[in-house]
Amino acid sequence: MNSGDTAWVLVCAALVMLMTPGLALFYGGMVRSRGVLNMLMMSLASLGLVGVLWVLYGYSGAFGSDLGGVGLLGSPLEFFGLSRLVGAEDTSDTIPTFAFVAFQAMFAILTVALISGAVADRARFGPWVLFAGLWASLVYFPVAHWVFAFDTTNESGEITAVGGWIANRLAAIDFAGGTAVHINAGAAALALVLVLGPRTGWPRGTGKPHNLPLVVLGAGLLWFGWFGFNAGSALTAGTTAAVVFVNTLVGASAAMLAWMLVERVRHGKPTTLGAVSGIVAGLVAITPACSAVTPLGAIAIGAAAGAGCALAVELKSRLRFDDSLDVVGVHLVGGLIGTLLVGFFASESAPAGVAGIFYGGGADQLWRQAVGAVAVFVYSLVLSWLIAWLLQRTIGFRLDERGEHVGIDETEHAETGYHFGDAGSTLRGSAAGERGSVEELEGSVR
Amino acid sequence: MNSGDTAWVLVCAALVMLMTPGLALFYGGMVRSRGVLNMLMMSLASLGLVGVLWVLYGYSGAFGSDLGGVGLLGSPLEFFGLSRLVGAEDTSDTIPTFAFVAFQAMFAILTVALISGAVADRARFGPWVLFAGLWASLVYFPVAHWVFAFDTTNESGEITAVGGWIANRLAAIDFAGGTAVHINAGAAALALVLVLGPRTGWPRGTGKPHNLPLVVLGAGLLWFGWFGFNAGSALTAGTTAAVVFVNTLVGASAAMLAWMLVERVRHGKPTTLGAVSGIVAGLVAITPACSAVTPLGAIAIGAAAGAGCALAVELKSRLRFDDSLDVVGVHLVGGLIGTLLVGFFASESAPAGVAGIFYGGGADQLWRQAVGAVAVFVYSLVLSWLIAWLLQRTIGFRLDERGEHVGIDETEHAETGYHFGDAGSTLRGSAAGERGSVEELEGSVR
Amino acid sequence: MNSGDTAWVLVCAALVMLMTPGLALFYGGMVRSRGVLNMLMMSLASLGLVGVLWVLYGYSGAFGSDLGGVGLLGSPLEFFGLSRLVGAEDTSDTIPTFAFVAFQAMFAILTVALISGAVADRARFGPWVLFAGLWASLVYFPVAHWVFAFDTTNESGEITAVGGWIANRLAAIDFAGGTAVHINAGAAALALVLVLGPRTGWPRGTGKPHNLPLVVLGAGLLWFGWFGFNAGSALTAGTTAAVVFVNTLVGASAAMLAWMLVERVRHGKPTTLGAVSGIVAGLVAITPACSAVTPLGAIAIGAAAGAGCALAVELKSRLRFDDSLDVVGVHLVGGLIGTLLVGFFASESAPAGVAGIFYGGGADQLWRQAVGAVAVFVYSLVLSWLIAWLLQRTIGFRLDERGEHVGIDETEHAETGYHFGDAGSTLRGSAAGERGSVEELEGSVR
Amino acid sequence: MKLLTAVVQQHKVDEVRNSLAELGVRGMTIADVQGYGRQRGHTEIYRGAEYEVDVVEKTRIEVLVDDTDADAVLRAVVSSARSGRVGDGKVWVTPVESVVRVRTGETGDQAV
Amino acid sequence: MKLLTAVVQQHKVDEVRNSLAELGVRGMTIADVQGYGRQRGHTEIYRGAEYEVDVVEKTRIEVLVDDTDADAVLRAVVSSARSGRVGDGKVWVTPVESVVRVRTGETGDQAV
Amino acid sequence: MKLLTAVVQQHKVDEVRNSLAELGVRGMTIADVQGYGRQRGHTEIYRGAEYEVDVVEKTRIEVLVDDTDADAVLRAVVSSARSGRVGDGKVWVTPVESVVRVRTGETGDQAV
Ligand SMILES: Nc1ncnc2c1ncn2[C@@H]1O[C@H](COP(=O)(O)OP(=O)(O)O)[C@@H](O)[C@H]1O
Ligand SMILES: Nc1ncnc2c1ncn2[C@@H]1O[C@H](COP(=O)(O)OP(=O)(O)O)[C@@H](O)[C@H]1O
Ligand SMILES: Nc1ncnc2c1ncn2[C@@H]1O[C@H](COP(=O)(O)OP(=O)(O)O)[C@@H](O)[C@H]1O
Repeated sequence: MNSGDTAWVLVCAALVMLMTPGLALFYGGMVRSRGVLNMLMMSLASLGLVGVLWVLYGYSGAFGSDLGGVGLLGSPLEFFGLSRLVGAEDTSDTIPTFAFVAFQAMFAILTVALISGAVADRARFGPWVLFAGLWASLVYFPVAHWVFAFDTTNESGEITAVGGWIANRLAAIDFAGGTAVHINAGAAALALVLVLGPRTGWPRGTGKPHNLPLVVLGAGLLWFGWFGFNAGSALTAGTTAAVVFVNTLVGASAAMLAWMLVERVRHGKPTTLGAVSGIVAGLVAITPACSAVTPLGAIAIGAAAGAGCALAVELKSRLRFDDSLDVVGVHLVGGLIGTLLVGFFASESAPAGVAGIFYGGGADQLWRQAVGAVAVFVYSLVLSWLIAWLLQRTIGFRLDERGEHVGIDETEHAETGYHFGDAGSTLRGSAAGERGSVEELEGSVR
Repeated sequence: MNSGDTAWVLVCAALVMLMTPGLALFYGGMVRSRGVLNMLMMSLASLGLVGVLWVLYGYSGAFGSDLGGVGLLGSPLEFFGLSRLVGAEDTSDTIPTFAFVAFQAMFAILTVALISGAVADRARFGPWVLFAGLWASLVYFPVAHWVFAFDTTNESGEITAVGGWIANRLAAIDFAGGTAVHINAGAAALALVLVLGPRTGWPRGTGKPHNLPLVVLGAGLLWFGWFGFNAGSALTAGTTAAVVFVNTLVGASAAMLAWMLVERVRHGKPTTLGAVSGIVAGLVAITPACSAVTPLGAIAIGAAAGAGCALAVELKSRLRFDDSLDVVGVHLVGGLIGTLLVGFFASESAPAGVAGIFYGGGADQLWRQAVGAVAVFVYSLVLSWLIAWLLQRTIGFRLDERGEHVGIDETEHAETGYHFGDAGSTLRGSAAGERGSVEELEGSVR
Repeated sequence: MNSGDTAWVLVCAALVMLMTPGLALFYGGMVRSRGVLNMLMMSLASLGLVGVLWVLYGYSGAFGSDLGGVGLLGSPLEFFGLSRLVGAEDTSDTIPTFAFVAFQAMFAILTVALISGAVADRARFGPWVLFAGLWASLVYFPVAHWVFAFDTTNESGEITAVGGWIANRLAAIDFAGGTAVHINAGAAALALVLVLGPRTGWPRGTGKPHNLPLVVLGAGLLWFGWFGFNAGSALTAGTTAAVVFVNTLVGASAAMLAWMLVERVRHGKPTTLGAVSGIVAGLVAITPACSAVTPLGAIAIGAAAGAGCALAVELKSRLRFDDSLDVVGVHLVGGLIGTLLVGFFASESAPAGVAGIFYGGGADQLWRQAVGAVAVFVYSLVLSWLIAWLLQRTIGFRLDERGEHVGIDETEHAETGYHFGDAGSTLRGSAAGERGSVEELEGSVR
Repeated sequence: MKLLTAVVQQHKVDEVRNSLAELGVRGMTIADVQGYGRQRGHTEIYRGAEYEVDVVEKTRIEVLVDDTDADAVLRAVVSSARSGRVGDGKVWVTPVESVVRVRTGETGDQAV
Repeated sequence: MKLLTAVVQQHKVDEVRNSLAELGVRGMTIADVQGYGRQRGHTEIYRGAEYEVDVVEKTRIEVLVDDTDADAVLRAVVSSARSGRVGDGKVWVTPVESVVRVRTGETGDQAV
Repeated sequence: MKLLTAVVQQHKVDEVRNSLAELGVRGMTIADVQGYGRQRGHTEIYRGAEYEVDVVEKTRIEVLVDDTDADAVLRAVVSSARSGRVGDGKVWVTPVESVVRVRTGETGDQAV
């Protein structure tokens, strides 16, 4: 056991965990004030439900022994409840299995939460929770197996345990989840928008972000946590992690500048929401690429993602789909940009050691990247659409118009985000007790 | 010295430090808007005062040589100001003493801050600061000695330095502070409520949470920091820390789901405040148990705490005590649930290696847990009540009714939390300078 | 390569990164509500621009081979784009070069952001971005070389590569950047205030902090990150880091108490803004001193800084300069206090191993500290003034009066921080599409 | 001169504004208010404590109109603010003795 | 028809509401306002700068009442809003020429 | 008794207040409102979607004045609130039938 590596991976797991509350605030600040709580709740629900499912059978489905050796799914009940792992002799000379379990748990949780931004203000909460559970089980756990489960080999290089097909057979480079996390979530977001339709009144009158400082805070926490997400994916604390760390910094920095520039040119002024959107776009794009490029390559990919997503998010009103907080425009588009640009900017001197088109490699890596991206996109889109459609047909996924009109926080959660004044509401009888005894109580103040 | 372990414990110390601002925001968002600052200030005061006291004599009282070898208190002046430790040869092959000092400092600070939630909107600030100092000195430092100071033994297993009675003689399992932190703070909260009485007008008209996104943010930071709190308590970065980490995740996840379920059944809708309260309840309950149970056990304990606390917080209006932000209902009840359930769910395959009732052990561990919990509860309740009562009798602890009416922020801190508009207040003469010269100044703008 | 040290430094880099969003919120909450976004944007811009510049030539200018061996500047193009470092054999037995690159990047970003607090509500955004880039290049990178670039020596103690003059020739103690970061930024802030002049209407009517909970959150994140800033500067996870960590805690704690005490005495009530200002003042002052003093020394320095800065910030209205958020009063004054008090409180038993006046050393260290402080102050003041003056003369740095009146968020970023109600704004044609098709869309909701 | 005050559902403001614009009335002053009336509020739940919110968020619109237009404006407001459900609100007219446009000092009909 | 406007202490709103309910008046419209008057504000301190806040938060209540009820309502508001301390506020009555209930188009006494 | 209502630019409130203080009027009630009028609003941009904000933040001031003072107060408000630019706002005067000071029950001129 290496205590330095273990410390590193555990800290990174905590950092990635923080991304989900960060994302909740990032999204929450962007909706109108009477929908902020539902937006927060969709992410929180993922922390609750996917956290438990991961322990029950998610880890096993993603990293259990490959079923049939075809690289499509791990055996979901092998490590049910992680019971077989507790107390098992762990002779790894790097990190304990449980550290890896924890780290990967946070990825599953975050990916589900990412989707929620597409359906602001109109998804009933119960069906959302069901969707989250089904989607994690049927889409995320398998795809994580494809992308993150590496073959195990013995000293002589023979494969002793088969991993996922994208990671091993295809050998696409996706260091920290450009396909498994961002393209995956982006495709699911698109499916949800197609099934649920736009908010009533959209695009007029669905409101502006109600709390931009909250959005900035969320973005700050996301960036902070993303260092764990990317550099933690090295699973050891060494040069690879350090290079990835620097790339994660400059990728986001460059994307922020690029997005602000696009705004400056097209609309005259760089905005706060633009700047933080640029940060996220850059982080998304550098995620698959961070181990494969030099810092200059990271700047290029970041800038491409910042500019590309800034243009992409303006398309939704033209294409007429209400991807409310731009999950498609930022995560799907950004994920594609990053995944594909690996084929161009990969440098042999970077930790991954693969050369892309601009660094003297051929188009070989590019098509691997493209195949991986398309496979995840199609799988996720189809499955997500089916799950959402089924829920809509059976129990009804979409909030009714009255609920939307009144506000989803009140309808689904019986709460209001903010009460800056204090007039106008009184506690109901039952909880208040009879009046007399209250006054009795007040008398007891010494 | 092991750099991996050192890195781990120092990072965990920082994580636990962040819990106090996190708690401040968690509590602050839950009060009405004109009391938010005082709520923040009660936690900040703990960071200031207990931070200093810890260095002066707190560490020494908790971890200095046992006075009389009975396991009740460390020698408070032995390491006064930590002076003897600075520059002393530190030959530990795990972590430097100062890392342990830092880590444990954060526990003391947080525990004091936890109490403040019980007395929202009505405790004068000066007396609160005094209370914090006295309580830390007379209650926390000794109890930390009981629970966290382990005997030192030499190779042949002889005790070379005696530690606290709960940790060693009783051998209750409290990995990260279910008794020392949560039952302790919960009992103190109860005592304060008894002495100070309810808010004027309670339970009618004392207001709803004024800023739920702030509450969610606080809960997110708490959960994030809690990984350091629990997994850091392993004091090394290895398998124990990793298992604890996973348990801390799923304990909270399961509790969140359980609380939401209770709300769904009893009130028709799962709420945001319920979800985050569930998180905290789960974290509290898993704290003592996290090293002793399997992930499935953690799910069970979390679910029990989530459901149990959801029911417990509804009792206060029936029992007629204004535990404003449910410190008793969440920390005392959750701490008891976690501490006692160790006796049932402890599994020999978990790092602590003890079997509870459900895993083939007898009731042996259960009564140890119960004795530890009761001892801390009683000690804390009595001492806290005495300190608070004394303060109320002498200098007056409770804010007068006028102050409560106007709002404690204005009365105690001469500030207002939010100014979203800008009308209606002018800088007073002295600070503003004479008018003439101000206009002069304005002229100097280039 | 030491994985524990590497994990430590990478985590600390992430912690220091978080300080910039933390600072943004800390500053953002302190301005009036219609300027909050611009305040956030000034910090974000530093994350974007300085992040990229650091990779391009900043690291090289600060830590490249000394030009001429005089200790004034590193060779800025030596590591252009860090290209030479990627893939280079890294045989260090502590941490990878890239970890150091990342850690130091965050210092550069934060230092630039610190300056922005002085010019709330009146600096045009474009010129600010230019200023940030020029200032980083002409002031920060060289000064970082002076203070942070240590000579490299071989086994026999001969210097193989020359570092900065303050660190080596002068041998002033500045463990984590009291001069390079705080005095440097404070002097630049002063220069900006002199060039830009006060806000229109200042000091009357420029508003009170609009969101104090946001300020407290920012301070919490700053303190949390500051553990990385100071203890990470040890660059290894061992005793030095641990001692520094404890000093960082109690320095801030003592300063908070001191500031509150000053307020209590002078104004009757301890305030929230005072408490968090005290925290920051203490952290600033302990930054240069944290490796050189005992915990008792840290308490003394913290208390001096808390009280000193509390008095200093009241001077600005007398001295008639609108240092809006007290960058001079807190960072310059606090940085000076900490840097100079090293000369008094340094203790041989602390990791730096130097004795100050109160610990039996002579005045030797004091004058070294003073020379370092004055040199950085003068250099930064002059250069910053020149850059700002040039920008004001050429493209105009200061916002026009109409812009100030309307609010800088609207003028510079076309946004408003908060929208708690939802009446009164409709999406403009282009983005909304023709009305007809919108209704069509609404019909498609299943 | 008359002052017409309307307390209406928040989401009707745009429609009211449009209908007034058709009559040539462009100026008005609006504010967020809370109304009590026949319309029931809703229930909020915090940790099991149920709060009855008996106010409903409304928007208050004030329009100064010429005596001769008052009736037409009143009618326009009423018809555009109507949804037919409880809580649609009230409109009332009060006499105004004089009006001044601050910028120019114009009074009476010129001022609005 | 009369319009009764009251500017009262925020915490008196519930009492006013109850006293009106006893008179059978259930509808009213309220808003947050800030008042200047005899009542002194308070001082706030930010980093040593003292701000004199000379406004006091108040609540403004508007009630439309029948001519015949006006007096009783006025009296009820005054007595329920009174604490006897400076800052209790003002109540005033203005004439209303017409009132319409938006939902039904009813006018006059029917409308309130 | 008259009620003078003024809708003015937010930053003019202090000046209006001072000018009224010179006339001996110290009491008033103010509120945040939003105005539509000749003055154009502004544009906000969020991820490329442009929003036209056609309301402008204003402050609404209400002052109860004695009949004889009404004219002087009106004039003082108008001149102190004027900047000469579009958007300066409106002031209007309505008749008040009775005023009561809640604290004392005083009515009429005594009440303000
Ligand atoms: N007597 C009244 N005086 C002032 N405002 C009133 C009065 N009655 C009702 N309102 C306002 O009108 C709104 C709608 O009234 P309500 O009785 O709920 O519906 P409706 O007018 O459709 O019968 C209320 O929310 C309140 O703001
Ligand atoms: N002349 C006035 N016109 C309008 N509102 C007034 C006037 N005078 C006072 N008010 C309102 O009445 C409130 C209470 O008035 P104040 O003079 O403080 O106390 P009191 O009415 O008890 O003498 C003020 O805060 C203000 O909102
Ligand atoms: N007919 C009206 N009724 C009520 N308020 C009005 C009316 N017209 C304008 N206002 C108010 O007066 C403010 C200023 O009016 P505007 O037409 O913009 O400028 P000006 O009065 O200088 O011509 C508006 O923002 C609105 O609040």
